[in-house]
Amino acid sequence: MIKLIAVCAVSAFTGVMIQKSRAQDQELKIGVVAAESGSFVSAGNTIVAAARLASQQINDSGGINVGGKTYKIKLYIRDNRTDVNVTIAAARELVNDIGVTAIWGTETHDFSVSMAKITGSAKVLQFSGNSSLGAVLDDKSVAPGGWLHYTFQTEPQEWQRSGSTAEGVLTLLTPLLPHPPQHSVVFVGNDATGQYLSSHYVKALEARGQKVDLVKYPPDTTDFSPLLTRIKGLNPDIVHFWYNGDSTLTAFPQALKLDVAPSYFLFGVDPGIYQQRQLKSDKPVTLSCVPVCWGASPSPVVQEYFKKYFDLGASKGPQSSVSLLYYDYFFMYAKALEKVGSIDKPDQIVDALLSMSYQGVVSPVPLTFNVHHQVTFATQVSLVKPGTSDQFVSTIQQPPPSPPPGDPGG
Amino acid sequence: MEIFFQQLVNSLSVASVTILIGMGITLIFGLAGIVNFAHGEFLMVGGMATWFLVSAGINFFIAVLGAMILVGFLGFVAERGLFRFTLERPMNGFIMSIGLSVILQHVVIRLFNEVQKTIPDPIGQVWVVHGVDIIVMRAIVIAITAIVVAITYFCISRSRYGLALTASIADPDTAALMGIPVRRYVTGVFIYGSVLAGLGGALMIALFPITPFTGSVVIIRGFAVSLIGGLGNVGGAVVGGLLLGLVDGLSAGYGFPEWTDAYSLVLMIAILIVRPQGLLGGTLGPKAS
Amino acid sequence: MILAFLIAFPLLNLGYRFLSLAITTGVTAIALYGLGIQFGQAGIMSVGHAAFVGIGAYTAAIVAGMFGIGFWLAIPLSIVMSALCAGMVGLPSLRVGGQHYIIITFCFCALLQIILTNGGTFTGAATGLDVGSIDHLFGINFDQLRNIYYLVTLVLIICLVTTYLIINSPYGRTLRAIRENEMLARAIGINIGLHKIGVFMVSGAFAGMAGILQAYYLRHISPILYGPFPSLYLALMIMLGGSRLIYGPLIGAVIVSFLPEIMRLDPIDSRIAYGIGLLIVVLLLPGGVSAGLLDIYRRLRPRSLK
Amino acid sequence: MPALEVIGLQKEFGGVTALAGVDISIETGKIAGIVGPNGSGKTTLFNVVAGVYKPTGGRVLWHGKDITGKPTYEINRRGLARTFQQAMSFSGLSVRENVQISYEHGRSHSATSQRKINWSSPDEILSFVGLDRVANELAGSMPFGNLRLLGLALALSTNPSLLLLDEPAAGLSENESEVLTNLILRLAEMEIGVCLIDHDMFFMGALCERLIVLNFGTKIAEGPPSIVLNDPSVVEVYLGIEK
Repeated sequence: MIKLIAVCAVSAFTGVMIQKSRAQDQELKIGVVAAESGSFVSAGNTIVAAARLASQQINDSGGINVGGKTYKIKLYIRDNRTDVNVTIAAARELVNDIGVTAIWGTETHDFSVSMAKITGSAKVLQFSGNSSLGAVLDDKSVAPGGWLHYTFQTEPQEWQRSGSTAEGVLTLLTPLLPHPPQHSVVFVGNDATGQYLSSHYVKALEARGQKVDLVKYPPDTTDFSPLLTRIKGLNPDIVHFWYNGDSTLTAFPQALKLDVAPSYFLFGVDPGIYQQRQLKSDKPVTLSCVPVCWGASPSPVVQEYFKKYFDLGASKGPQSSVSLLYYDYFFMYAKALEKVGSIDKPDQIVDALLSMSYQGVVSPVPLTFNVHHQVTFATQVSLVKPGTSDQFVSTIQQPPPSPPPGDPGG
Repeated sequence: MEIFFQQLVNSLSVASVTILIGMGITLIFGLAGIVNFAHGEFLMVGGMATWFLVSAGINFFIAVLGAMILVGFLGFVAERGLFRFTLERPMNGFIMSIGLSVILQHVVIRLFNEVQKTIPDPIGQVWVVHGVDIIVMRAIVIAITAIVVAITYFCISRSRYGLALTASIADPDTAALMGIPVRRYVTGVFIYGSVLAGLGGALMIALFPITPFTGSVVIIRGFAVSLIGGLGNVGGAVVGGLLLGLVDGLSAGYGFPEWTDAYSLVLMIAILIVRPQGLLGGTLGPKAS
Repeated sequence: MILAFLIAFPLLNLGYRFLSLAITTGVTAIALYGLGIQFGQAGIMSVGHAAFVGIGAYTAAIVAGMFGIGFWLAIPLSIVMSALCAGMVGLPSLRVGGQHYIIITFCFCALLQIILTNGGTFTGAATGLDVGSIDHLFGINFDQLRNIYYLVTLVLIICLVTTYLIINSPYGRTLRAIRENEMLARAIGINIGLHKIGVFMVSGAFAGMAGILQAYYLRHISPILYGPFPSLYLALMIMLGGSRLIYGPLIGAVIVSFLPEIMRLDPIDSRIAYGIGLLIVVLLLPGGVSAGLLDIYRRLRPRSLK
Repeated sequence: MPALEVIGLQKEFGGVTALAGVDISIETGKIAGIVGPNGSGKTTLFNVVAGVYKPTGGRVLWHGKDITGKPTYEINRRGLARTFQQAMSFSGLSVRENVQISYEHGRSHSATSQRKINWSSPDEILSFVGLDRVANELAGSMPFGNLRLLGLALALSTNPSLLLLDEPAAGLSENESEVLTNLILRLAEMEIGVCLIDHDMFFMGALCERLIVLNFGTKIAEGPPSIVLNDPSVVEVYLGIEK
């Protein structure tokens, strides 16, 4: 037995040594933690696809020039199996065994937070697209020494997105309704993201003169009829199906049958999906995407991105556009490395990221991070022409300058 | 008032599916003492089979039959291949059924994927009766369930086989002495219960989408319904299903929506503690004394 | 030998990934030892065990957040809280038994998840709660993963020893008497009710310990970790590993939470494999994998035991 | 004062009367027998006395103290033990472990029980009933006769002053029956009271010092076997059943 242990130990040790010696020059190790299996797989796959596309483009265009050396990105993709324990094990492996300089991921707030506790103490940068991180990104946690000093939120602050979305929805729907909408019902899944997102959206609607009722449904609901009937009894002008997109795609057809409201807003439903599912309503319907739409985007840059993205074999699903929460930041990170001139000065890289701007795909104006490490960009809202499945009118709404009354920001 | 009636109609259609699964559980549990935790997965498989057949262009109502036959066969295989060996030790049967439920769930994920499945509405019409929107498909589901309940009830309380079955449920040993082939009845009832689950799944996917995880949500309601009504008591399962459906529908309509699932859970726990033998009484369940 | 391996494990230097997974496995095994006593000795199955792990974890997180009580002082609180709640959930078992009670445990577990999700800022709602790191003790820095591993291993060994002592004590025999025949147990003077609630509390205490370790290892907890699904898998692990023998829970935890990772099995395939494994265990190895291994061991070395 | 006194005990099950006001008193150190045809209420009487069922009416006194409706384990701890008709055991455990469990509980509650014997170990009990040679076997794998003895051993190891034996000889061979009879006689010598149920009049007549006859939940006769067995009402009941 002891012999066996000794043999194991020696072989494992030499294995690590070999890996270390091989992995020195001109290779920039970047980790990706995403669900390639389990229930978050559709979101997870988009993160991986975005990472592959971005790193391939960077490497094909000659890599990153840092301090006179040319670095090529080597991706270390780890499946978190939609399990927080595996997420942590993967993050530990990437940070401690492989020694990546940055990690992209992951799908949910919980996983990202647990991961940030590891990346933070190891001074590894983390890019996560969870707007609910706003709840923990504050002056203290992002300060040098804080546990989120190396974490960046690649989705806009929720009050910004809520504000621009509410503005877009009301602007598009008002002319189509017999009287200006006054009463909104927000219908949202009662999970972490749903609770966080809806709290901001309700404030944003109220700030625009709406009387708002918030109805939360249990996360795994499939029969929405009782709750929808209840909403119908509230006589709303607009029903806002907020997070998440999959449940919305189930609930919305049921709502149409029950004739719940004179107009609807579907959050996170891409016009491409609306068309794919052949949804159709005589009542006006508005849509928005996270973060921009792959179907019916007015921006040629975005159209070009999704062409490349789908050409790589990624699937056209409700979550496809999530990839844009991850793609641009590879280029932004590369630019920051070039500016610092070293790949292992994480504090300077954080400073560089905070002080720079980058013109990405996701936004028509350059991307910047604010002091709380959060990015800002505009929101696209589309209106479906009543009675059709494939005719959309889109508007791009810039975020409001400040949080509405009653909203603490974050 | 229209809203209230609409809630009643909603509740009834959901209660229908619960009753179908509860009836299967109550018969199987009552007769064979088998707690089949995979019964919910049988329903899910029925729904998935319907989805698969409908997606292949087959008419919905034929697909329903297909699903019933498939799940009935599944029940046959499960009873003959697995539960037959644990009739003496119900706890082992229960443990095995957990294993079976995990297998079925993940085999379905492996075959298709974990994304929820929907079929286009077999009948998309909506009747408006005095301001109440009645989705025709829901009305059909209620009607089919009512017919199935009536047939089951008639067979059990009137026919010769039904009486023999009732005797077997009440006292399997004596029934066996009287020459009733109890073992064959166990198989028969297992298949019938599975067919009901298959029908439940097929009707469910006609109303709303199902996922590979639907089974484990449904099974708890099914158990609760059969325990609330009293094991082995078909009428009890109907009453239990209506009660639970009503609580669900009305709590969604008038309670705090985010607590919707909690009301029925509390009701189940309360009834199980206060009346372990069920509201209408059935064969006594395993008592802790 | 197994203990020696547990201690030597980090020295193999298999990397942080394995060390992390070993910690997860250890924490799971600690919770399983509670269920092992409850099911293996007293014969009461539960498919709601994760709820008590959750109560331990949330107790630790809440006292840390509200009163600034750190890991070490929170340990007794978590254990006591979980034990009390387990005792309370055990009360219906005095009235209803067998499968009825199993359904009740499942309902309780689902209910707890809903309560945690709707608990507002007190439970951090669906987002859950953040947890700090373990305070230094005797100069040991628990930010190092290896030290967390040793801590978990130490607790695991304590649980193993406790379980061993319980199994071989009059108390353990009393529990087995209840498992085998309640009526007879009563007739020879055993207070069944007291011992049933007692064993729920013991089981809950193990779960509570696992909970606080998990909270401080993950450093962020949320309701989905403690719902019916994790509970079902705990039940599956104990049945796979075998609940009556001392190494059963550990083997169950290793099979389910460690093997698929190191073998890089797809989680869906590995779950199908557990299901099939469970059927095989019930039909062919009623004592679980641990009893099967013991059987093989006995056959290979017949002399050593005579 | 009699050890056990049953006064006007009644028990109904959903309208069916199992016991209709039975009065019985039993002393320690004597062998008493309760006889009666099937369904006469014998086992129900035991179950009510031992606390398995709560009586519908009447009282059970133990050394003058009211123990009516107390939990079974509590009654056992006061020194009143019983065996079961079905020869129950902890079937998944070894014979020694069976007795050990019972022994440990008997010891720990010695303060409240009126103990007559002090077993020094489970093995002493096993050799007393003659199961020492099969001590390591699984209880569930033993033949019926041994299970009966194990049932007796389990009851004995709780240090009772009165034993209620529910049909101890049922299903036993003649040989086994004799072993059992000797054991019961030895118990009486050790000042342990024994009260048996059986419907075998001849077995009971030979063993018991006093017989109590039940029919349809009421006591129809009581006294020494020689008198009771010749009582016309008893003869009528028994002839009616046996023939």
